[in-house]
This record gives sequence, structure tokens and C-alpha cells, in this order.
Amino acid sequence: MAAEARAPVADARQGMTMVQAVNDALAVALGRDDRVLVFGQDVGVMGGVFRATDGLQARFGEGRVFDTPLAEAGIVGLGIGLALGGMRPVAEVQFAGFLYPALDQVLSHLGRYRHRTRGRFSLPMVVRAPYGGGVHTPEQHADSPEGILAQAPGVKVVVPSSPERAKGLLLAAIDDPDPVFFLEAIKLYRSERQAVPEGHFAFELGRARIVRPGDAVSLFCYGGMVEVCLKAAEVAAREGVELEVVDLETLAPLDEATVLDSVKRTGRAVIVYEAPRSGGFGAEVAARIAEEAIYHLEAPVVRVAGWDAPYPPFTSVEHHYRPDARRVLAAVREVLE
Amino acid sequence: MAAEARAPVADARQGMTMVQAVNDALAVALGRDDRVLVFGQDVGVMGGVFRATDGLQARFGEGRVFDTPLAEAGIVGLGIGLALGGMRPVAEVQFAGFLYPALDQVLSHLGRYRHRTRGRFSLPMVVRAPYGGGVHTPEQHADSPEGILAQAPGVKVVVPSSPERAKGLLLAAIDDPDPVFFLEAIKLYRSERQAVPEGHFAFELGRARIVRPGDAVSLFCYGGMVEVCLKAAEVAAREGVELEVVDLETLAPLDEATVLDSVKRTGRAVIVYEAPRSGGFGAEVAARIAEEAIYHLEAPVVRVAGWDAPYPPFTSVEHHYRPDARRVLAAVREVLE
Amino acid sequence: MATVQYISPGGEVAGELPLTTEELVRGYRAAARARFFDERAVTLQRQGRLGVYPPFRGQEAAQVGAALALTERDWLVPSYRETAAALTHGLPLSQVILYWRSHPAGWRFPEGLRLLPFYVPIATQLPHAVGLALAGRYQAEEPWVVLAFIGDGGTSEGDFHEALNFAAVYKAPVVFVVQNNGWAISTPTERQMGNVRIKDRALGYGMAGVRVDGNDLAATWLTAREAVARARAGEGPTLIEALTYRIAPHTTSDDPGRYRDEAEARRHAAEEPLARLRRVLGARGAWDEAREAELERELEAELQAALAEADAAPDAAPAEIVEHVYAELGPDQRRAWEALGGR
Amino acid sequence: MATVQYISPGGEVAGELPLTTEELVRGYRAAARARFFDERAVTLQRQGRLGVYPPFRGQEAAQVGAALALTERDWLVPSYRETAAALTHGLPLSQVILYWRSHPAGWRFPEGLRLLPFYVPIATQLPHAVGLALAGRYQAEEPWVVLAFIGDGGTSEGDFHEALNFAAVYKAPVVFVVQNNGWAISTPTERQMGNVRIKDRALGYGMAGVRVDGNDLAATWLTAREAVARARAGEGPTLIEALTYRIAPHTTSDDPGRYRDEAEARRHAAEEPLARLRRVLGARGAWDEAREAELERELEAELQAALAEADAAPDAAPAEIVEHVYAELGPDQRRAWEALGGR
Ligand SMILES: Cc1ncc(C[n+]2csc(CCOP(=O)(O)OP(=O)(O)O)c2C)c(N)n1
Ligand SMILES: Cc1ncc(C[n+]2csc(CCOP(=O)(O)OP(=O)(O)O)c2C)c(N)n1
Ligand SMILES: [Mg+2]
Ligand SMILES: [Mg+2]
Repeated sequence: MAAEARAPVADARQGMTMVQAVNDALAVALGRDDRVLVFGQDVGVMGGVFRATDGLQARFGEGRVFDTPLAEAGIVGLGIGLALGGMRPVAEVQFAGFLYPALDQVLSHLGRYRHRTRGRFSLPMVVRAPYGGGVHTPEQHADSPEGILAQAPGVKVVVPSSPERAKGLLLAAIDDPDPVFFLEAIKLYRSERQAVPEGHFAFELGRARIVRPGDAVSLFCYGGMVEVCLKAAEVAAREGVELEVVDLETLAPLDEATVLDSVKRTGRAVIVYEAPRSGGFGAEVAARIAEEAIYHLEAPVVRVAGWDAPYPPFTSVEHHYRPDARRVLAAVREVLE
Repeated sequence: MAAEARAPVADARQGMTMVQAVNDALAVALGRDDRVLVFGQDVGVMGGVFRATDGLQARFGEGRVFDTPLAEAGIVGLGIGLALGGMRPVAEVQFAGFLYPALDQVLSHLGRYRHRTRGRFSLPMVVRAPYGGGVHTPEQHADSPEGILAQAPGVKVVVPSSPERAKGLLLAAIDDPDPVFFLEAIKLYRSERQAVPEGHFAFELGRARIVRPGDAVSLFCYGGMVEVCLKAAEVAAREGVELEVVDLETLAPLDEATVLDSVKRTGRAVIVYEAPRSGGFGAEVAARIAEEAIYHLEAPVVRVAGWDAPYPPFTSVEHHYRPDARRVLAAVREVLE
Repeated sequence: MATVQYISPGGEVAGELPLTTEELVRGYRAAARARFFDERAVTLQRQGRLGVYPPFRGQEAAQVGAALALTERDWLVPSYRETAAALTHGLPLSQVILYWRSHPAGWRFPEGLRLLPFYVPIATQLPHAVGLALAGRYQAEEPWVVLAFIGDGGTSEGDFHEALNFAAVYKAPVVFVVQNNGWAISTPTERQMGNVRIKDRALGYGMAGVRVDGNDLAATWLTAREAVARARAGEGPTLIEALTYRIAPHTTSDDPGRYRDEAEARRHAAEEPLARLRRVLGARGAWDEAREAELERELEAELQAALAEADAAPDAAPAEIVEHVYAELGPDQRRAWEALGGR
Repeated sequence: MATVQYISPGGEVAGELPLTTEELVRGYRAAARARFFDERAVTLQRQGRLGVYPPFRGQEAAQVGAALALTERDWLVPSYRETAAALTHGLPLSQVILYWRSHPAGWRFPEGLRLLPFYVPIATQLPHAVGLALAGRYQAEEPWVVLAFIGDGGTSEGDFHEALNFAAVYKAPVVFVVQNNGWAISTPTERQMGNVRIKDRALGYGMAGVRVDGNDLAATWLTAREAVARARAGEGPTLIEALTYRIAPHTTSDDPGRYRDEAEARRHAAEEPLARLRRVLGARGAWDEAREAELERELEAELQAALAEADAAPDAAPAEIVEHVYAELGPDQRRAWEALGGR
């Protein structure tokens, strides 16, 4: 742990974890653009509760990487002010479940500022937050609020699903002229290592990706649910059923074209997310399909999501709440019947 | 105006406006249950910016009806504490667009308290807020945040569409053992008068209502969009097309059975709401249809909603943003093609 | 510490007044210009030539005095009632008119003018002011100072607290001006807070705090000037409480008779800031009726020109609704834009 | 005003100590019980018999002293670190264990016990404490008092501010105890606020404010007792700042070596509250090694019984996930409940 603390950038042969990739992206951004600032609770000396900002203050100084008081509205509001003053703020909210005090700044300002001022002011700002469950975190540390953020027009919402995507998408988010929420699945932070290109590179925002092609059913997912869907697809493949896994990646603005194209080819859609089912972001995906691809559907759309309850704070049963390959496969069977 | 200020309860022959019906419901609730408290910004001496609480402080005293400081999180948080202490708080948030500072209290507590404490504590609390556009209010005074609230499991969301429904639903909300958001369409506050029964009566929460039966297309709507849909139905009827208007009324928990039953009969669904389209509550209605009624659909589902932009603060064009009968009829034509 | 005052309501100057006559004339003219517009705005609103409008009558000194302490390099951050401050900091009058007409052109403040938009959601501007103040440290040769306004009611919001705390922790070059005008719509300051000396909060945050007679333009100007100088010198933020009074209704839609004794408002009206300034200037021979009449003619001409300019702005196009949501139209916005007749 | 202290770190009593020996023994036993559990909890966590756990070592006096000021009629409102306060106010030990195991039964505090659940989202409990305090006015023959805890870090949240302001405006019978333990995870108090005398905020709100040595149980108890009495008498809220130190890591997952000099923590450990209490009691002939050993045996027995009780709780059933969302299962919950094997 101490070693990792000093050297978050991993051995190139072994690849990087997602949290290391995030750290690397932040280091690259801080290095190439003086306007980039990284701040949040405990991101400085300590390097963040997940070590995502580890070593950055030592490397770039307290002026570029700094701790804030314990106040999420203040953090997002500070970032807005910094952006108005010409900086490129990258704020960390310690857990997405603690973003709620900042929602006023998000809903009143982050998505509205450019619109309200008719382009006079813009907010090129990134807010990073770890989200989601699966690792027995305490109460409210496992929330998935993407569906709320995606209701703020003017705000982009990006959810990476692997180390490489995390780096390239975070760098794109920092370069983007508009505010971007960047939600990092806690479950993925250290679950996988991947070779990640060095230096600066950026993936396009606003594009969904087919991460595994297939013809039987389209699985729409993002963030921590991508590995779940890939696992389900692997199991199904053994039975000769090829599932197409579509990583939405940017939830807002949604890449409707890729969603529709996939469902038109497979005729079947299963949407997988870990937030409570009702009203969650998956509803939007289902709605687009119901609006634009109905004649191509050969089965009802199915959502596999968290149940209509808060994420259980009694964590011994959390694996019954958070969708897993078993539940995804049950839904696949349902739409293939 | 001064006369109305003194006597918000209207002449029985003329009927009541919706804001008078709300006032009447509050008076009835205050009169029959000592535990009911009404509070919020300017609700006391002034009687609220829309006069919804007019005369209540004079009648029930400063202990039962009182002003709060200008702090929405404090207002909702105070209400939670009052509910924990055995009271029946009915809080007013001055405009739904100013509910955002209170979203932390909503998302962290209002819907979770019973769940987290395994039933030891419950929060029988009502939060009223005027919402929606159509009357040239200043910036952010026309927001429709029901889609965000409906993402908090444990919270109920109710949106009345007429004076009588407002009274009966508000009384039901105050009696309900769970927290209820009660969103009152500003546009409807004084647009219509209706005979409203005296005294206490309560409508069941959790039920959608067919407010105009029809066989051609189901229009799903709530609050301020019900009159828009009824108008559209009237116009269509002149051409011999009978639209079924379904007033969802309780958005959470949604009365899925009534939605599905209607769409199964008509085979066509248009969903009408004034919040920005993407991610809004209408997506949930579309998703349920895509999941459960796909084989009955004879046309794609269509959403008629606010555009994917903040409600325009330049109000001269707001009627192009907020759905009207013309846009609803265009959607109807689309699904009938 | 007592309330800072240089000019009494009766126009007496106690002790030395560290402003030149020239400065006083400048301050008076700016305040009178604001007053002129405010009065005419209320009339224009009644005529349907302006939308709902929040008058600032009686608060001219609090707003104009504070704004005069800034240079063009500095930023001004208003709430929704700071039309006087915005005008003083350089917002063109035609733009003000367009803004209060809710015309899209009114929302786009001129490039280069260091003025944030008017803020409707109370207190949310203050964290922005702090961030903006910090940004100056990275960018400007000489850091800019940010002066941000808020009302007595606004101090109750969590954002007020978070912003002041952040400012103190980072020793940000920001000056907070609370216009304590006695009311938040119908809620008097005594029902808004447990200690109505808002200035006493400064101690808790560890920042300088000053209470000034907000109807004394000399006091507001000099106090803000000192606070700005301290901020510029890296000595951190200041909380200024400007004691004033909302003589007018909350907005043109409000009827204060519902919740307050208007005799009290009339008593406060007698302490308004312009009369006492005129008396001081008169005593120095720097102002008289002729000059007043001349100023009014100037202001009338300015207003007519601004109205003409505002009237000439083309009507808003429906497609503007979905413009500027993102830097470029997203796919959903593009579809909407076309549906709205955008070309 | 100076920091309230009755017993110095060395165990000297300066002046009169208005607590009986019996009371001191009661206080010591409650603090020692809390310490015993805290030490064993850390071990249990390492053994995998408890989940992530936030130790309170060094903060026993701040928590227990304040909790002792309440009667059964009064409410205690904790954050997540107030296990010691909760135990003192009557939360059964088995329940504490189940809670820190994240077992559903751990979350349902006993009916009748006037204790709100542990709060994870920082500062959100304080507005609840104010509402709960007001509720007592309507209901109770003699109004209850509410005592609410928060940390130094928590004072930065908007909810802290809104709650204190509401409490002052309504003169609510609530006592706020800020445990200023020097740290919010890795953030020291000096980076959290501009003035580390948190007590100085009280003036701004218009409420009583006291700073006490939070490691002196006599000081915390007596100060809280006075504040509770004032609240009960209708004299309004108090802000108590209890100066203490987080000797242990933030939680069992934290490594403070990453961000602080542990020598500093060791220095503070020397000022912890139990040793000085033992010294005072010893000097009065009211405590000795035999009694200490006897107490430890008692506590061990209590812990073993509580562990056995906790171990006997049946495993959580998946269907519990959707229970208690509403008073009755809604249609979506019912479907889920059935899918989860509910019967
Ligand atoms: C967050 C929020 N809540 C409520 C309102 C409605 N509102 C507009 S002005 C106002 C009173 C403001 O009082 P104060 O801060 O004293 O400013 P003043 O009107 O006196 O200038 C209120 C409650 C709002 N605009 N924003
Ligand atoms: C709203 C919110 N933001 C962030 C966190 C994460 N967090 C948990 S404890 C903590 C520090 C709290 O410090 P303090 O208030 O001083 O209490 P202490 O830990 O010292 O008891 C933080 C930031 C949280 N639980 N809630
Ligand atoms: Mg005011
Ligand atoms: Mg602390």
C-alpha cells in the first residue's frame, strides 16, 4: 500500500488499474495545461481516499492540487468560479452519494450558465466522483446518481468502464468546453489492469461503443455494469448465443444512433444499470427504443437494475441488489423466449 | 386582490381556484389534527407568494403556521426533525426551482429514513412546491423537477391537475405515513374554478385516472399538462378521433396497471410533460410501456416535452418550449399515421 | 465596533471626510443615475414596457458606493437586485432594459465587462465569487478583486456559509457586501436570524468585518475601497454589512401592505442616501438646482436612447431556446432546433 | 472567554469541582466502558468480526460527558463516530455490534430509546435536531432537549449553518456539540476554517457559545448540563466546542501516516481523558487497581454476552432490501420482493 501510494503509475508491463489511469490522466492534464487545477476533500497531502490524486500535490505544488473544506456545494461552486475566471477546474467529490449537497450548484448553474448568458460565459469544468456498489462500502457510499445528473441539460455525463477508457475520456472531459461529470465505478478501481498508452490522448465524448458484437440481444450498459454484461455474454456464447454489449460511456448527450443501430440489428434490448430501476437512466434508453425502434423489436425491452429501494446499507445482501451476470442472463432468456 | 387575501375560500357558487383549494385543504388539515404544522418562506403573515397559506396564521396561530429563514435545506431538514418528533409537517418551498438546495435532505434522508432504520422511524411529511411554466415567471421559477424526485425510492410524488383533485390529494398526502412531494402547477393556480366539496375528504394516492376515455391514442400526462391534453382531445374529437387522457397524478409510486391497461386498449401512447425531454419522468412511462405492452403497440411511443434545454429565461418564447395542444396533436397525428 | 458613518441622514459631516469634492460629485451622479433609472423602470413596468422588476430605491448608496471601489480589472458579482451596482460597473443601460424585458440579448453581457449575470437562486453566486477571486491569482499580472453582493435573507442559505468559509481558508481577494435592507420579501431580519448584526459573523470565519451606514455613500465607498485594497494586498476577504432599507416593494408584483406597516417604510425613506449627499455638495458649492436639472436632462436623453436601442432588438427566435446548451448543438438540440425553425 | 477546564491533563483539580465522587465514578465507568468497547472493536474489525469502524479513542470525555447531561426524556443525535455517546444514552451493546456489522437488525434502534440513527452524510443531522427540538414543544408535558454532535470538518457544510441559524431564530431547545478533534480525515482544522475557535461562531448566530477541554469529562459534563438546563428553561440553543484529538485513524481503513506526523498524535494521546479521571478518583480513594480489574471483568462479560447475542441474529434475507421503502410494499417493491424470495 505504501509503495502504491508513492508510485500510482504502474509498471508498464503489468498495466494500470483504473484508479492509476485516472491519476495518470490528471498528471498529464496538469502537466500540459497550466489552467488545470485539481481539488477536493483530502486530494492533496493524502492523495484522495482512493489514491486517485496520489502524488499530484508533491509533483505540481499546492497551488495546482489542493484540499478543500468539507462542503460539496462549496467545491462545485468554487470550480464554477474558477472556470468563470479562465481556469480548467477538475473537482473531486469524495463519493457520488455525497454529491447531493452540490446538486443546487449543478442544476441551477452548471448546465445553465452558457445558456443563460447566451454563450458569454462557459464552464469548462470536470467533476469526478466514485460511484456504485459491489465493494461493501458504508451507507450511501454506493449510490449511482447518473440519472439525476442526466436531467440537467448542458451538463455532460461520462462513465468509463476500463483503465484505458478512463484515461482517454477524462482527458477529453478536461479539454471539453462544457461541464462534464465523470463517474468512476468504485468496483472497477482496482479490479483489472490494462496497458494504457502514455502521455496525452483523448477519446471522443458522446459516442457509445460496441465492446462485444453479437446478434442475439443488445445489452446496454455503462461503468461498472460493462464487466457484468461482458461476463454474461461470455457465458451465453458458450451456449452459442452472441450478445452484443454496448457501452454507452457518455450518458448525456446520449449517442442514440448507436443504440438504435444495435437494437435494429438484434431486435432485442436489455438495459443494465445499478441505480434504482424506476426513473433511472435506463428508462431513457428504453424510451428512445420505444420511440425509434419499435418496429424492429422482437421482444419487450427489459431493464435489469437496482431494485426500487435505496442501495442496501446492510451490505451482506448487496449482491442481490446490484445486477450480476446471473440476472442479466435471466433477462436475456426472457427476451429470447 | 386585498379581498382575495382576506377570503381565499371562494364563494361556493363560483367554485374555487386551485390555490384556494390548496388553502382550504391546509385549513382542514390544521383544524382536524393538532400535529399538522405549515411553514416555509413567507407563508405566515404574508400568506405565501401565491396566497396558498393566506389567512392560516391568523386562524391557527404562529405556533402552527410560521415563516422560516431563507434556506431550503433547513426547511426540509426542519420538517424531517419535526416528523421524527411526532408532528405532521407540511413545508412549502417557494418555487420548485428552489428545491435544489434541499435535494441532499431529500435524497439522503426523506426516502431513506424508514428503510435505513428498518421501520423504527418514519417521515409522514409533505413538501409542497409550485412548479412549471406558462405564466412568464422569472428565471428558474418555471422548473419541473418531478423526474429527479421520482428517483428517490421511499418518496411519493403527487401532481394534482384541478382544484378538487388538489384538495383531496393534499389531504391524502398529509394523512399518508410516508413523505410526499406535492407539486402544484403555477399555471393552474387561478386558471379554472371548480366546485370543491367542503371539509375533509381524501383521494387515494398511487392511482392514475382516466379523465377522458377514448380509443384512438392514450395521452399520458399530469399537472399542468392535463388541461393541454384535454384541449387536444377536444380538438381531435371534432374530427372524430377519441383520445384517452390519463392523468397519472401520483408519479411515484407509478400506477403502472392503469397505464398499461390504457395503452393495451388504444395501442398508441403519447407522453406529455414540460420538463426537458431527456431523462425526464416521461422516460419512465415510455420504459414501462416498452417493457410490458410492446405487443399491443401499433405505433412508436412519442414524448412531447420541454426541449433539451433549460426552461428559457427569455420568456417571450416560452410557449415554444412548454408543450401545447398543437404539439400534442402533431404527435397524435404521427402515431396515427 | 460602531457603524461606519461619515455623513449623517441630515447631511452633517462628523470629522474629516476623506473624499474630494470631485469624488463626491462622481458618486452623487452615479447614484442619481441609478435612482433615475429605478424610478423610470417602475413606470415602464406599469406600462408593460418592462417585465417584473425589483426596485432598489433607498439602496443606491450601498450598491453604487461599493461598486465605485472597483477598477475595470475587478469583477462585480450581483444578485438580482443589483441593477445600480451593475450600471455603475459599466453595464450599458440598453442591456439593463433588455434584461428586465427577459430578452435574450439582455442576458449576454458585453465581452470584457467583468460582471457576472444577475443571480436569481439566492446565495449561489457567492461560491462563484470565491472561485473567481482565486482564479485571478493564476492569471492576472496583478490579481483582480471580486466584490459580491447578497441580501440579509440570503445569509441564511448554506452557500453563504460555505463561500465565506472557503474565502477565509484561501484568503481569497473577495469582498462580500451584505445589503441588510430589513426584509426578505415579507420576512423581517429579526425573523431571519438570531443576531441581526450580520457583521458579527466575520469573527467566526476569521475575516475582517465592518458594519456601515448603507445609506451613506461616503461610508460604503470608503469602506469598500479599504476592503478592496486589503484584498488586493493579499490580506484576505472582508464581510461588509451595509445597513439600509428596502423602501419599495420586493418587486413590482409585491404588495408590502400585506405584511408591514408602510409608515415604517416612510420613516426609512427620510434617511435615503441622495438628499444628504446633495446637502454636502451644496455646502461645498458643488451642486445646485441648475446642475440637478442639467443632470436630469442628460439622464432622460440617455434613457430615451437606451430605450430606442432596446426597442430595436429583433424579437427572440424560438430556435434560440436550444442554442448555447452546449458549445455546439448536440443531437437532441439539433433536432429540436430544426423543429423550432432554426436555420 | 477561556476554555472550560476542571481537571488538568495531569489530574489536578483547579478550584472547586461541582461533581460528587459518585457522579465522577459514574462518569469514569461510562467512559471506561466506551474505551473498552472501542479497543475491542478495532481488534474485532481486524479479525473480520466487524466491518469498517471509526474509532473514537481520546474522544470518550467529549461524547460521554455530553451524553450524561441528558435524561431519558431527551434525544441524542449522533454523527457516525458517536458510538460512545450512543452507548451512554442507552443503545445496547449487541445493537452497536450489529450496526457495525452492517446487519439490518443493527439499524433498527430500540423503540422508546430517544436516539436517532448514526448519520453518514456529514452535517445533515443538524437540521433534524432542530426540528426534533421544536417538536417537543408541541408534544411533551415538559419539552425534551436535543443534543446533537458534529465534527470540526462538519462545520463547513451548509447544513451546519442553516441548522444553527434556525435554532437561534426559534430559540430551539437544542445543544450542538462540535467535537473539534483536529482532523477531518486528512484535513487539519487549520485548512478547514479561517478561525479555528469554532466557539466564536456562536456570537454571529446569537446563541450561547462555550469552548471546553473535551478531554476533561467534568468540563464536558458540566458544560453540557448547563446548556441542557438553559435549553429546558426556554433560553435557547448553545454551541459547545469540545477540544479533543483524534488519536486513532479516521476509520479502520485509514492510514494516518500518509498525512500526519504520528508523533503529534502520540503527544495528544498523553492528554487523553481516562488517566486524569483515574487520578482524581484515586486521590479521593474512590478508585484503585482492584476496582479497575473488577470493571474490566464486568465489561468483558458484557461484551461476550453482546457478541453472542449479535452472532445469534439470523442472516439478512435478500427480500429485506425492498422492505420498509414505504409503510407498505408498493407495486414495484412487491414484484421485487417476490423476485428476492420474500414470503
Ligand atoms: C434559493 C432561493 N429561494 C427562494 C427564492 C425566492 N426569493 C426571491 S428574493 C427572496 C428574498 C431575498 O431577500 P434578501 O436576500 O434579503 O434580498 P432582497 O430581496 O432584500 O434584496 C426570495 C425568498 C430564490 N430566488 N432563491
Ligand atoms: C456529505 C459528506 N461528505 C463527505 C463525506 C466523507 N467523510 C466521511 S467522514 C469525513 C470527515 C469528517 O470530519 P469531522 O467532521 O471532523 O468528523 P471526524 O471524522 O473528525 O469525527 C468525510 C469527509 C461524508 N460522509 N459526507
Ligand atoms: Mg433583504
Ligand atoms: Mg474531526
